[in-house]
Amino acid sequence: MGKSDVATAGAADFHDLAPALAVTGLSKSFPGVKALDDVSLSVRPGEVLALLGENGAGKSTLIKVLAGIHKADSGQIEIDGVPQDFTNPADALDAGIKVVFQEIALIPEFSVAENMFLEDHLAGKANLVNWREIHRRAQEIFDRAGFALNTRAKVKDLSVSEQQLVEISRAMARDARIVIMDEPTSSLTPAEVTHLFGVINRLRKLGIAIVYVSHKLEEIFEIADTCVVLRDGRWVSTKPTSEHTPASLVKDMVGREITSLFPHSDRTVGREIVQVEDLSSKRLDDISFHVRAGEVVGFFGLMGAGRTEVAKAIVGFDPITKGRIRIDGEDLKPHSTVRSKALGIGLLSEDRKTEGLMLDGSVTRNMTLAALDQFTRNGLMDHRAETKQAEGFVDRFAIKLARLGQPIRNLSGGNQQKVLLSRWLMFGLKAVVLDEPTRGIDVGAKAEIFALIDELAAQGLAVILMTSEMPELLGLSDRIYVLSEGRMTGEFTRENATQEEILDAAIR
Amino acid sequence: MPLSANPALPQNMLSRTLRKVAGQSEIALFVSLVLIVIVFSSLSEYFLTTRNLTNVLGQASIILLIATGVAVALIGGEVDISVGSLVAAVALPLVEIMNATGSLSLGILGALVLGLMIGAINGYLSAYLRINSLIVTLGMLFLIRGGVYLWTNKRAQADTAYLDSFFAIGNGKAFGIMPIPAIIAGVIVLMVMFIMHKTRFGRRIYAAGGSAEVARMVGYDVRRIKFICFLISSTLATIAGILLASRLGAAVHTSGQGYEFQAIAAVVLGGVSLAGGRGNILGAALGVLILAYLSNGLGMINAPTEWQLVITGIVIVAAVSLDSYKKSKE
Amino acid sequence: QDGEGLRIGYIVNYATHEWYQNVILGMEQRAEQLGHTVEVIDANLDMARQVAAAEDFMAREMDVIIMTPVNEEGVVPILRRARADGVPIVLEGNPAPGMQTVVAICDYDTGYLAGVAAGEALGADAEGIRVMNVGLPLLSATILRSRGFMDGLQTVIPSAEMVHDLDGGGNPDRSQEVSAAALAADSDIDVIYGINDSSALGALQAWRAAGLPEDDLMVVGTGAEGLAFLNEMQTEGPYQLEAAMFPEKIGFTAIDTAVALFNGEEVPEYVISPTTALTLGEVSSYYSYDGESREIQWDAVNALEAPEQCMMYASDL
Amino acid sequence: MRDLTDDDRSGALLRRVFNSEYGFLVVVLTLLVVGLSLAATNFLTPSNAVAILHQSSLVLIVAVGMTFLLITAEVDISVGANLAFASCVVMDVINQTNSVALGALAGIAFGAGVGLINAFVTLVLKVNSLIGTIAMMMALQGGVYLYTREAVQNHHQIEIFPKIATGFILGIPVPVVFAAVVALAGWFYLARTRGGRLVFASGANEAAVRLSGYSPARVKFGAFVMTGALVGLAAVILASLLNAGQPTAGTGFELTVIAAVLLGGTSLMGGRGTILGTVLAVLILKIIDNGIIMLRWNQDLQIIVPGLVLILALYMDQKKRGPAHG
Ligand SMILES: Nc1ncnc2c1ncn2[C@@H]1O[C@H](COP(=O)(O)OP(=O)(O)OP(=O)(O)O)[C@@H](O)[C@H]1O
Ligand SMILES: Nc1ncnc2c1ncn2[C@@H]1O[C@H](COP(=O)(O)OP(=O)(O)OP(=O)(O)O)[C@@H](O)[C@H]1O
Ligand SMILES: O[C@@H]1[C@@H](O)[C@@H](O)CO[C@H]1O
Ligand SMILES: [Mg+2]
Ligand SMILES: [Mg+2]
Repeated sequence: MGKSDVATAGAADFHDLAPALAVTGLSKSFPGVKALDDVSLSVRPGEVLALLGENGAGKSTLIKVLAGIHKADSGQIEIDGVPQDFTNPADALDAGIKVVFQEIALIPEFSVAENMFLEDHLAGKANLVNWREIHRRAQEIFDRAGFALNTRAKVKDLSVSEQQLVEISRAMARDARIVIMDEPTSSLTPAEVTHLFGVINRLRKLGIAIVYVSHKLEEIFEIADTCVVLRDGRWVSTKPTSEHTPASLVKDMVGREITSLFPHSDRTVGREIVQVEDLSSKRLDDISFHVRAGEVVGFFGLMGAGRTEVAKAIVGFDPITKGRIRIDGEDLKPHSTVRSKALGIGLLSEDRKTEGLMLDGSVTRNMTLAALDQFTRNGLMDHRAETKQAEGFVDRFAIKLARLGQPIRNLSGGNQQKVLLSRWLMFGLKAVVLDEPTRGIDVGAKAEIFALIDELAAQGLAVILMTSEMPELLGLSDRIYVLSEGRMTGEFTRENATQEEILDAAIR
Repeated sequence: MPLSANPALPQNMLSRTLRKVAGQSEIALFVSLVLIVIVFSSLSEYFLTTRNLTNVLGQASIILLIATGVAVALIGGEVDISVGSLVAAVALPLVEIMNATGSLSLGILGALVLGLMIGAINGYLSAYLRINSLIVTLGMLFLIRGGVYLWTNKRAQADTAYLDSFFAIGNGKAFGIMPIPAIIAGVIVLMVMFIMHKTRFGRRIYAAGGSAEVARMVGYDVRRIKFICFLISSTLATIAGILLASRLGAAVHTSGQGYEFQAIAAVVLGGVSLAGGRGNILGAALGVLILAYLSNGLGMINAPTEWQLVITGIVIVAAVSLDSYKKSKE
Repeated sequence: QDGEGLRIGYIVNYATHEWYQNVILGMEQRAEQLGHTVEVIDANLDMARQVAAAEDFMAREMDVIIMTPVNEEGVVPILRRARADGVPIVLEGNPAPGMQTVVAICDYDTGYLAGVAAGEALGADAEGIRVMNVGLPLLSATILRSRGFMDGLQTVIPSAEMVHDLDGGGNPDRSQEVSAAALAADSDIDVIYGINDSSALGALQAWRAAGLPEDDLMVVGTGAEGLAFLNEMQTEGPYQLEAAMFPEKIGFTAIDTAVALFNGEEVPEYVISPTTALTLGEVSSYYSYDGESREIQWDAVNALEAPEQCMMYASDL
Repeated sequence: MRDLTDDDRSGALLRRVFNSEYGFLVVVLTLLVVGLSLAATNFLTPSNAVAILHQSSLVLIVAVGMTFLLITAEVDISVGANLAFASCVVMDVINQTNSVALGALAGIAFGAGVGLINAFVTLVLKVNSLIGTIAMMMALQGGVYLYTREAVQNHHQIEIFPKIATGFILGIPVPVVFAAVVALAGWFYLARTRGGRLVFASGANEAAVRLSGYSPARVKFGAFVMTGALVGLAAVILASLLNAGQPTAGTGFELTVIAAVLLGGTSLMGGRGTILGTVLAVLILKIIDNGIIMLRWNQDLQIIVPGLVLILALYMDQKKRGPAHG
């Protein structure tokens, strides 16, 4: 990712301007948690303000208050010096705040273009929808931003990352004064991130104030002018990015120093645990690979390359048309998740909400779902053992929660992810497939998860890691496979892998 | 991105216009309808007569109106099964006011007021108090029917005003061919189609049903949208109730029983999703017509009622499973 | 076409009810004798379906239509339209404004005769006779039956009183349910009257489920609709009396009336079909029964005389 | 354990009772019993209690199955039509074989068979179960008349058969014993077993269950077949009670059953529900039914009051859970 020239160009003069958005003394509590505690910040036209903090620090809560979704317990919001009182999202929109949410907020059944003009449908007299204009304007925005999106495609047919682009285009379509992005790049490829930064720089030049949330530090240093760090709902620091080093930022966020992000212990690689031969499915073409015990194997690919397809196929979740999958020498037949679990392989899905969580279920129930057999005596559940085990994992991963019995819905994204990871670790596997395991997870937790991945491999687990994060990929993997359009286009060892060659293979 | 690449090519115009009003599944439904007509035409000499084909339109008009309302509610992410009882209830003010005042308009007004009141209760409980609408309208289904029984003491209320205009709206034929109720229903269905596709409000209904959370985030008053969906649903059912009362010349306390299931089955057959936000009115209307012509055709070839029920059940399962099979292939 | 090979369409109220099964049976037997054909469409208790069925029959150019109104008021417009189209219609069961003719029993008389018979069986000097009526207030016909029964009973035993007046829905499961509750409230009952056999039998089962003694109970059913009452009467238990309405005979008469109407003959507005109250001893002269099916004895039934006029009509309610 | 969360807040006992899962139901039930005892002299008598339990048992047996189904986020509208058909099968097979046991087995097998087809249509043909079972309801309503045109009588007057429904075991009516056993077994399974946990999970997030190495389809399959089999059991009791198979029986039965299950706090969205709630709700509905006759009120209220109670109960539930739960 080269630093774009626009980034430096527009960043000079906003210091003299009055804040477009000023927040003072904001507090917000949920039952059992003080999500925001006397937080203040301000952002000027043309400024990119990075909002940073660990999982559960309160970033999303702050944003939801600014979006008119949550009502703050106390504190004030001013736009251009005028105090605001948002009672619903429409108020925030009218005031010029446009939020691109962490969880994508599009209507799946609608076309890309219609989603971009949801607010008013460009309706003219008599409230009639102007379909032609909607498509024309959408196309215009795509052309300007350089997005390769079909205005008529249905959003539900798009990949997560394409949907992210639609969200961003929507902010552009709105001509918002203040654009807030909650982890917009968590599912974008490097090329798309570059695009996005181009877009942000253009917005900034137009005098739009931007609040940017991300757990990816390298992005912060590239795009942000100012960094605001929150911890446990409290304000910690506000500094120009230029005064930060990655270490100082992490220290503000976590409250301690993190030394090695990518531990890589010496470990002995054992027998082949996962063997895949000539795997084909609706979107995959003749994929072969293997993973040994004690090995971390990374999969890279651009958006839609087919990593998730591979992951779902080899655990028996999605059907295959051809090929042989063996786990520790045994065939995955019948092709089902019941069988794959029995053979000792499991998947941590990239789509937490729809494929992982039982949102209204308690933390415990979510955590123990795969390992129910361990708490079963003669078919009966042993609730005490279950709770005890769950407590152990909460401590081990420092999962932030009020009570084990609370619905998992109310946990922050990062903490939810830790619960889901615990689900498989509790069960005990020979091989685990981690599809974007760090999506939306803070640095501290990331470091813990990386340490864990290393530890699991050291214990002899075969780990398959699908990630869009190049540093993660290079830092953790013993070997790397590259996919492109459902085909296998490259294999690298830890030693001979370089970013350039991997990207090259990914577009082959 | 083939479609956006060259949007204005003239040879694309026809197919694009077609696609605008009808998706692939609507075309498939239409073909099925044509097939049904062809099959029964070859089995019964009376089937393919103008008289029979238009008769069925008149007969279907009642379920068509109800189903259109149910479809709007479903698209908005809610369900309204109180319509079966509503049909019977609204006929009471209609007939009683007409009998008392001799005015059809006042009667219709009375019916609409009651229908809207029921819709408002459904809507308030579901949209504002956020009680699951299936439960609300299930409760209302019982409540309204019981209320009708109490009000009428379980006696049908006859039309004693004998207004020709009242007789005509359910029984008359335009130009001696097309049943008036079919025309009324047709016009209303077209209007709803237009609203759902072409107006901002229609799109908001789709959005609210597709994802209420998202709709709220972009600033829609989702509760109001859903509330209005219930008003639409009950208004259309009220019109159905008025037409039915005209066809029966009375407010019959038992009428409309089971219509909620008939309507939902037809609408889903027409491709409207129970999950909300998906499907369209054209499909729903075709679903109604398919079941209506099927039932009429079976009657024409003298198939006993029990077979009609069995075959209808099988057709619904077959159609819906074919549809979900197609979707899984995509 | 002069009275031969007519195509007659019958729109039945509720074809799956045994009563109507036997009405249809009577129609088919009579039509076959006369060389006509009968086609049946079931309205399945839905008035809109009934109107649609009439339209379908007219589209199929049936010579004459018979119909049992799902609701007597609800057929008025279709009668008007049929008249405009010149299609003759015979109603069965329930008269309706604007009709040409109706073939029916006298519901009030049927209940009345059964009430008198019940009173005589109990003895005129019986004291404190208490009745549970398992009725169906949904239909005027069945209201008339219940009323007739009480009036008939009271002509013999003036002190007889109705203790429970229930809505049994006309079906055995619901009748059983409401009777169980009523008997729990007050089980001091001497006579159970059911507006049809299902109602009477459902109530009797509730009686049994409550563990009440059967020795002093009298059950009176109505209709002689199918096999159920025959089965029960044969046990010589409390089910002692049946207000028989001979559905087959009604079907028979309806065909005759339809043919006459088609031929332009003079037809009375009310064609009355006979009814009578039967004890177990009398039943066998009207129906032969072998445990699995029954056969109507036409000679005996045809010998019964119908009244010129009913004692009470729906319009008197 | 009423659902997937194990929430227990502390507070005053009374408050806790009302706020507990069954609070509202218990309060309503208590008010009904107290009110009716005062208003109707014969309400609180053993014979009336027996009558109420008797009436409750048919609904409860099927409602237990329906509770399972709704928790897995499926539904079965065909139970009423199935009940009627199965009751005819019971009586017919008894007539043909002279064996009550064979008749009962056939009825249960028939009911389960219908459940099996419902499962197939839902899980294999992927037809939404609401629609699939509406279609099944139509097919059964038509089908039963193809099978028999009239009520099937107890042709051989087998005396033991009607005694099933009217008999007593240890002073308790036989159907009530059946219902109690079914409810207890259902409660135990849901609350205490691994299988029960999977029933909840399958309704809460099917994909998650599948990724966790279990088969939600199997769970749902079980729930459909079980519901069908319980309808068969109810049909045996119904046929015995009426001493006949009734093709016209069961109209509206599905709505009664579903209303009871929903009133009992089971969620239509799946993932939440209890047997105890269902039991309380069935009792409430049947006591209302019974009370209206006891008080000699207009029987039309028997339709109205349950509708009101249903809406009110869900409203209370809604208020308790807060706006996050649609
Ligand atoms: N609706 C809610 N009810 C109860 N607690 C909540 C709710 N929403 C958020 N919380 C809690 O508030 C705290 C802040 O959460 P928030 O989502 O704002 O964190 P975040 O900084 O966005 O984290 P992440 O980086 O994981 O997205 C967390 O402890 C979370 O569990
Ligand atoms: N429901 C769908 N309909 C059409 N195309 C789909 C659908 N789901 C996925 N795809 C497409 O299938 C391809 C493979 O997707 P997959 O999710 O396996 O890729 P991936 O490499 O994991 O990418 P991502 O970074 O998006 O997770 C992509 O082009 C994706 O857009
Ligand atoms: O419902 C009853 C039937 O049971 C039969 O008795 C004939 O008359 C009908 O009204
Ligand atoms: Mg967040
Ligand atoms: Mg992926």
